[in-house]
Amino acid sequence: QQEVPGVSKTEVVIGISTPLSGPAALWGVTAAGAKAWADYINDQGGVHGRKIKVIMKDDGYNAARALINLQQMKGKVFAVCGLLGTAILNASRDYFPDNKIPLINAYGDIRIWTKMPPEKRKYIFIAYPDYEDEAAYIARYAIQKLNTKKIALFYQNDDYGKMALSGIKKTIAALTGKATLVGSIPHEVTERALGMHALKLKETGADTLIIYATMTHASLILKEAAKVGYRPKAMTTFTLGDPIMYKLAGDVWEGTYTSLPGNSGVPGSEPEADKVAAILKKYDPKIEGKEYLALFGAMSMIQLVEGLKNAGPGLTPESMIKGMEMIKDWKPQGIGAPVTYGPERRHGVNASRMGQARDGRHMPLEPFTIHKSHF
Amino acid sequence: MADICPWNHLRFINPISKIMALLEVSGLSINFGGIQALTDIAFTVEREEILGLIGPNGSGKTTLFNCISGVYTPDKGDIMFAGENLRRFSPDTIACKGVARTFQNLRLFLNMTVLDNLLLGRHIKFAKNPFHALLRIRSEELRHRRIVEEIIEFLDLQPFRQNRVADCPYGVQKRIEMGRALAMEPLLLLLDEPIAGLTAEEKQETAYYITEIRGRYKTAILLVEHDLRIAFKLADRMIALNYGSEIAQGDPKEVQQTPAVIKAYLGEE
Amino acid sequence: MAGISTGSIYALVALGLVLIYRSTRILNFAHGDIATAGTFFAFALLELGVHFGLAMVAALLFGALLAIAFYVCVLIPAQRREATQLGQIILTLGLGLILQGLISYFGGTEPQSFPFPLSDTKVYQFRGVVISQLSLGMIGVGMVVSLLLYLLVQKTRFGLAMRATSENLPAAQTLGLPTRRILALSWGLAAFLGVLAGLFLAPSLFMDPFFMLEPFLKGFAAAILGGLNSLPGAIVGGLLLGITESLTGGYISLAFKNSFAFLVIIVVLIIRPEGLLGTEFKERV
Amino acid sequence: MTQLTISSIETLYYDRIYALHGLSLQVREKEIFAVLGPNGAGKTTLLKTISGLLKDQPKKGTIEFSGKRIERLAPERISRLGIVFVPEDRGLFHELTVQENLDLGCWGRKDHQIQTDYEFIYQLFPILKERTQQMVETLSGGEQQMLALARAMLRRPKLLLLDEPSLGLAPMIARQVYDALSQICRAGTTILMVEQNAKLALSIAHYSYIMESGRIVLEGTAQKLHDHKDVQLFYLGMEQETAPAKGWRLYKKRRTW
Amino acid sequence: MDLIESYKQELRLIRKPWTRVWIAFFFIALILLPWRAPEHITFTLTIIFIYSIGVLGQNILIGYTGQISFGQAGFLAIGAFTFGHVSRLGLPWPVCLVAAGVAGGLAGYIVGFPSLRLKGPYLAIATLGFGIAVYQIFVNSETLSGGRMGLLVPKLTPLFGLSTTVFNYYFNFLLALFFMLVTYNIISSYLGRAFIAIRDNDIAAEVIGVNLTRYKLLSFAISSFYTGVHGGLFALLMGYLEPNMFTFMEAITLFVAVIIGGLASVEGSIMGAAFVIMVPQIFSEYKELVPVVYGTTILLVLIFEPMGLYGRWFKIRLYFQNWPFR
Ligand SMILES: Nc1ncnc2c1ncn2[C@@H]1O[C@H](COP(=O)(O)OP(=O)(O)OP(=O)(O)O)[C@@H](O)[C@H]1O
Ligand SMILES: Nc1ncnc2c1ncn2[C@@H]1O[C@H](COP(=O)(O)OP(=O)(O)OP(=O)(O)O)[C@@H](O)[C@H]1O
Ligand SMILES: [Mg+2]
Ligand SMILES: [Mg+2]
Repeated sequence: QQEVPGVSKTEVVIGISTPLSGPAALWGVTAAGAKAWADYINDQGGVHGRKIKVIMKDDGYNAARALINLQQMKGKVFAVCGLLGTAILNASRDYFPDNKIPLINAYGDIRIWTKMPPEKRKYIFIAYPDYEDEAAYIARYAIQKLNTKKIALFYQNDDYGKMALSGIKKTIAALTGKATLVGSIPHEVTERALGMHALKLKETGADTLIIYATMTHASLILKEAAKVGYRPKAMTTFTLGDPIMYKLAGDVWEGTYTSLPGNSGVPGSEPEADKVAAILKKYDPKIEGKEYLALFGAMSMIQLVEGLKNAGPGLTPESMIKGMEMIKDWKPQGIGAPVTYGPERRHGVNASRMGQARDGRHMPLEPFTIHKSHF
Repeated sequence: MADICPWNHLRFINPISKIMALLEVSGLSINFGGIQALTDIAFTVEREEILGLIGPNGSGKTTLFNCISGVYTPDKGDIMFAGENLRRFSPDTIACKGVARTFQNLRLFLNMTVLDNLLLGRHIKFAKNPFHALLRIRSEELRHRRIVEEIIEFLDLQPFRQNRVADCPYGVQKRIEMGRALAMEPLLLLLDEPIAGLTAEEKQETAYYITEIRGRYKTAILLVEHDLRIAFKLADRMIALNYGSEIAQGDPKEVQQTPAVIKAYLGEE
Repeated sequence: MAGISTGSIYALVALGLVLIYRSTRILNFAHGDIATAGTFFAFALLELGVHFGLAMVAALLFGALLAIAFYVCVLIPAQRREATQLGQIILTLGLGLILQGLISYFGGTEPQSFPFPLSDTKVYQFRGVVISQLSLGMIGVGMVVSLLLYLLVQKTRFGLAMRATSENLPAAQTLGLPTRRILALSWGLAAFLGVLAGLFLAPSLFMDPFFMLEPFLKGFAAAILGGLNSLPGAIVGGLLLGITESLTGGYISLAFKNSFAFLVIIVVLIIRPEGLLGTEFKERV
Repeated sequence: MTQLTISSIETLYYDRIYALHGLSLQVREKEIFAVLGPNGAGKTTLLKTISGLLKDQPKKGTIEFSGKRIERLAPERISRLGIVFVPEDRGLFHELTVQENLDLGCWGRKDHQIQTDYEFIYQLFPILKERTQQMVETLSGGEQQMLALARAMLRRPKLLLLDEPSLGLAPMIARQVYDALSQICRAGTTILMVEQNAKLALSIAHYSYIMESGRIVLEGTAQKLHDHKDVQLFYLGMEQETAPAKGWRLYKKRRTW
Repeated sequence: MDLIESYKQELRLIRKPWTRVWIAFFFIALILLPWRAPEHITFTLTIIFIYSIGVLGQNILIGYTGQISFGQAGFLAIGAFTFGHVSRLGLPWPVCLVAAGVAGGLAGYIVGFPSLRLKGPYLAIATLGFGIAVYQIFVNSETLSGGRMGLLVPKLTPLFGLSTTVFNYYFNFLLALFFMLVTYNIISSYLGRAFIAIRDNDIAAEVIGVNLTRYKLLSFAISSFYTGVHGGLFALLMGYLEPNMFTFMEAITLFVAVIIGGLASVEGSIMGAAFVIMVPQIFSEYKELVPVVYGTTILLVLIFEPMGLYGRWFKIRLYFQNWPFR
């Protein structure tokens, strides 16, 4: 039998490259979640007698370093899990098909894969919402359910924010005449003095403010807006579904509508999510307080484990792909929208649901809305 | 040391300037926020002449040098050099016209070797072809190298050739600076206290160099010096300043005896 | 008005930078990180239930000690081996990295809100101008501190010795100035100012390991704008930068706010290369 | 009484280049000592070594000041013992004003004679008084030299180390400076100076050393050196007076030492 | 000691026969490396080669001419995006690379103007402003930055049947070598001497006839040409560009590399580039402590070797020169 990199009788090695240091280090918690779940599985006896060994490397959110990390993992890992950052995903596009290493879930702009020829996508399995679809969904919810007439957007000045802008524009164009986009105010990731931005937003007179920004910036803008006496309905992207927001923004957060991700759950509001979060915390105490992100990361590992199980004892990249493709309408640990992979379908789940901040928790308001899967 | 000066034939001699003085300064004044450093200075320097410049401390000698070499722009007055007014030129253009100088508080490139310092003196004479730089074509370099080696020989700098300038003793640094100025093949050389800080023996050596420079390289020299014994010997003519204005000019002997000079500068012996 | 309160923060950061530059000619790249470390220290103490005032004082001291320790343990040995000025700047950068890592490790990378007795959301209105309690406090503290510092540095011989030490260390040593003590004190004072800025910024900007990055860069720019060797310049520069930013943000373009601010700085510098209030040093020969 | 005793010190640059080879000398209290020597003899190195500016030097040998070993001490410590060094480049603070430089010269002094000292130096160098608010960088070379000397005098040192004090001074001022030096020496300051203007130096020095390539080659009272033939030739330039007028001779006569 | 017989001999790049042998060995090792070493090392070295070009450029500016620039990220971005856009027009890579360099160089020439009046930290801030402006322009202009998806750049197709990684390795190796030789040539020519003169003493430089305006601008232009090429090569290797890749941190990285490697030294630049790429990489499994380890190595290197890594190398060489007779 041919030797498969990263696989032995007793072990299967999974690589994770993620920002553990630098300004994006917060997102590195996703990797901690994934690792904790792997440890939990190992304590359960592993998968087909194999323990999951995780190699975790820091890339500081830098594409070149991430590429080197991946190169270094080549020959040592069986699969890569939870890569983070659009630039990194883009730079490593060819790595996975070229080296026959499956990539199980990545966080970034998923549309970079839509342009790839399908045979090159063979090794890629993504369960991450599309920003544009989500923004379109938020705007639609605002117009249809909250009777919004004037929308303003506060967004991070990069691809992430810009996708939101185009999503909102799409909805407004689709629902002609129902509402208008009265302003869109970008901000730099580094700047935190947002007083000016708040004033500008107030000037637009929008009744609904959609926010595509980091937790810090979202809280800051809401606070600043409150200071100048501007209290629109706030609606935010799923990255802000974290209960930490209450700690940061305080009272102004109450009542904010926040979209929740289709591929993960909300610890604190859903028992299934709480169950997994408790396991994660047990295996990595540092997750305490960051359950939302950790769970988000762990979901990738749960899928990966499912793939390994399905692949059977004779583990090869091919069998892993088969195993992943066997996932159909499956809710990992009962969390999130159902995931489906297939030979023609690599974007396993693309769903959102609206939630609202109430009494220190983010409560889902409606069932998942499933968007079209992109590839 | 080769007997003929290697670069004499290169010299461009302007027929008009032959009758004119090499340097003709007139009405030169400069003021620094209330301090009148120079007032209405006028003098000429002929070709191959050594003009001594004396005066008590702070009388404006260095300032005069700075005006001529373009480091300061004078408030008033003209500096005619070989038929051109240097007043508004930048220091590097003035250097290209043929004025070289040394500094009272040495201004050498301390982290370079002696050789490189002298080669930098040749900078204005380089045919500056960037492709030579990029492709390492070194014919030009070698040509100048030869001239520089001659200067090194002339000034007895061989033992320090490849030393970092900062590591050379003060007296040697003075000589290096003179060599660097000499490498520019100047028509006019401004020397600011070239023999300060040397022993008597070395002073005489330097004095010898100075006369030799004039003799061999046909350079006119403007010389600032506080050691009067040497200065009076070297200079053909002399000019004395006090508080930025001229107090005497003419034959060294006469200047030495002018009461104003004795009062302001020499003191009663 | 928003401009003045951010400006006063920039000024506070700039003061620290100017203080170090004046006494050592080092641009302290760790300034922001020292401030962050101090703020996190205060936060940790508060979590332990320490009284706020006490925690604040402890944090200020902590920052100062950190900087002094850096000076004694890193800069002095490096100087003994004839480190260049640029090398020392990189040393501060190294310290910054280390602090950054340690803060992320011990303090966590997620943003946190910093409890502060002055409220950021409670606002006062003066003729249509809105200012929060916190900003008001910030402006007040900023002014008092800058005044004290100004008196200390400009009106005592300490300031003179500081400038002398920075300009010509061997000469200062041969004159018998206590150079080590002067430098250590300047590092301590500068860190003190930095932490103070951090403590006031944390409640309004949230606290994470990088929250001082932007104020640091802007403070740096403000210090240059005002003239690196002038304390009043730092204050003027800071306020001016804050106001410029809020004006360009308000009337020209939010997206190019930073670019415009820097454009203003460059134009000012081209007209006055030594900064607004800096003294020019022109070498003569 | 000897104040400074240097015994066989060796100073090296870059751990390889010897600048001082086992040099020894003594300086007696309240006297003026002159060190003469050609370029590169190591005179500057000697003074720097004493004042502690050369790190980890001297490599060998001892320096004793008033019975206390001071070799390899930090320059601040040495300075606080009362040794003041005026270096070749004058060691001024170029970005400060004349007044500020002088004030720094009084660092650590609290006695009431500061005022009289100021008067003394202003009388010696009247031009400094005119220039109190001027930035040092813009002073002329000679004025800077005066300032350096003035600042050193303000410190009221026990031992004054001067590197070429007459460098760049006009003859009249140089003589005045030397008179002032004798004066402060009588008032209780020991002076060790390196000087090229041998005639002036020997005129006020009590004792003097001649140094070449890192060693003392000749020593004696000022009078003795003054009468020495080689000293006359190489340092006092006596022969030059009688040299033939037609030109300069580049001579390299062998020294007898 | 070997005798030098003519000036020509003295001007040679490598004078001592033994040095030649060493260097030959070193190069042979580098050439053979991809066949022996694991692929990630080859890849890391490729990135180091690319960075060494930028660091060399930065060193010409900081180390040789003494002008500080914090705007290097701006030149990088300009180079990279020029490369990207030109290569999307379908032009071959040499043209694109030259375009990237020239665009960077032009920008450098313009940015050089403030340097005629500003010094030290003042210049640093002015150039920092340039870097930030370039970033904001790219972020806010979709035509320049290639839209919100970023700019996809066609990658190199490997020739001679080599694998992509190995081909990239040789490709960038040759380019880095080329730039290294060019740098040697520049700094040992009248140009380099003029740069050093400006750094050491600008007044004296002017008085001996060095035109400050011309040479400062030239130095900026040359340095940013290098940086532009660095950007272009980076684009070619990554195959993807977005403005976020060229932030202030990138400028700082180059700056650190110059100083850790050794100011004003070509070998030092290469070592510096290797340092900033390799150190965080080697410690990448230390997770959130990576900056701590990285910072500590920086401190250690600079405390014990203030002249940079090259200083250490220099000393080792001096040591072996008269080894074993010490
Ligand atoms: N840039 C300047 N700003 C202000 N004052 C200046 C400046 N340059 C020169 N001065 C003043 O002008 C006067 C003349 O200075 P200068 O250097 O020409 O004197 P000098 O004759 O060379 O004296 P020395 O013999 O001491 O070198 C001095 O009093 C000096 O203080
Ligand atoms: N920084 C240095 N590095 C290396 N060598 C040096 C250094 N300074 C001086 N030297 C060497 O040490 C020797 C003594 O130099 P020093 O400066 O003490 O001479 P000096 O007697 O003061 O000469 P001068 O009369 O010219 O001032 C010289 O040979 C010189 O080359
Ligand atoms: Mg002068
Ligand atoms: Mg000397």
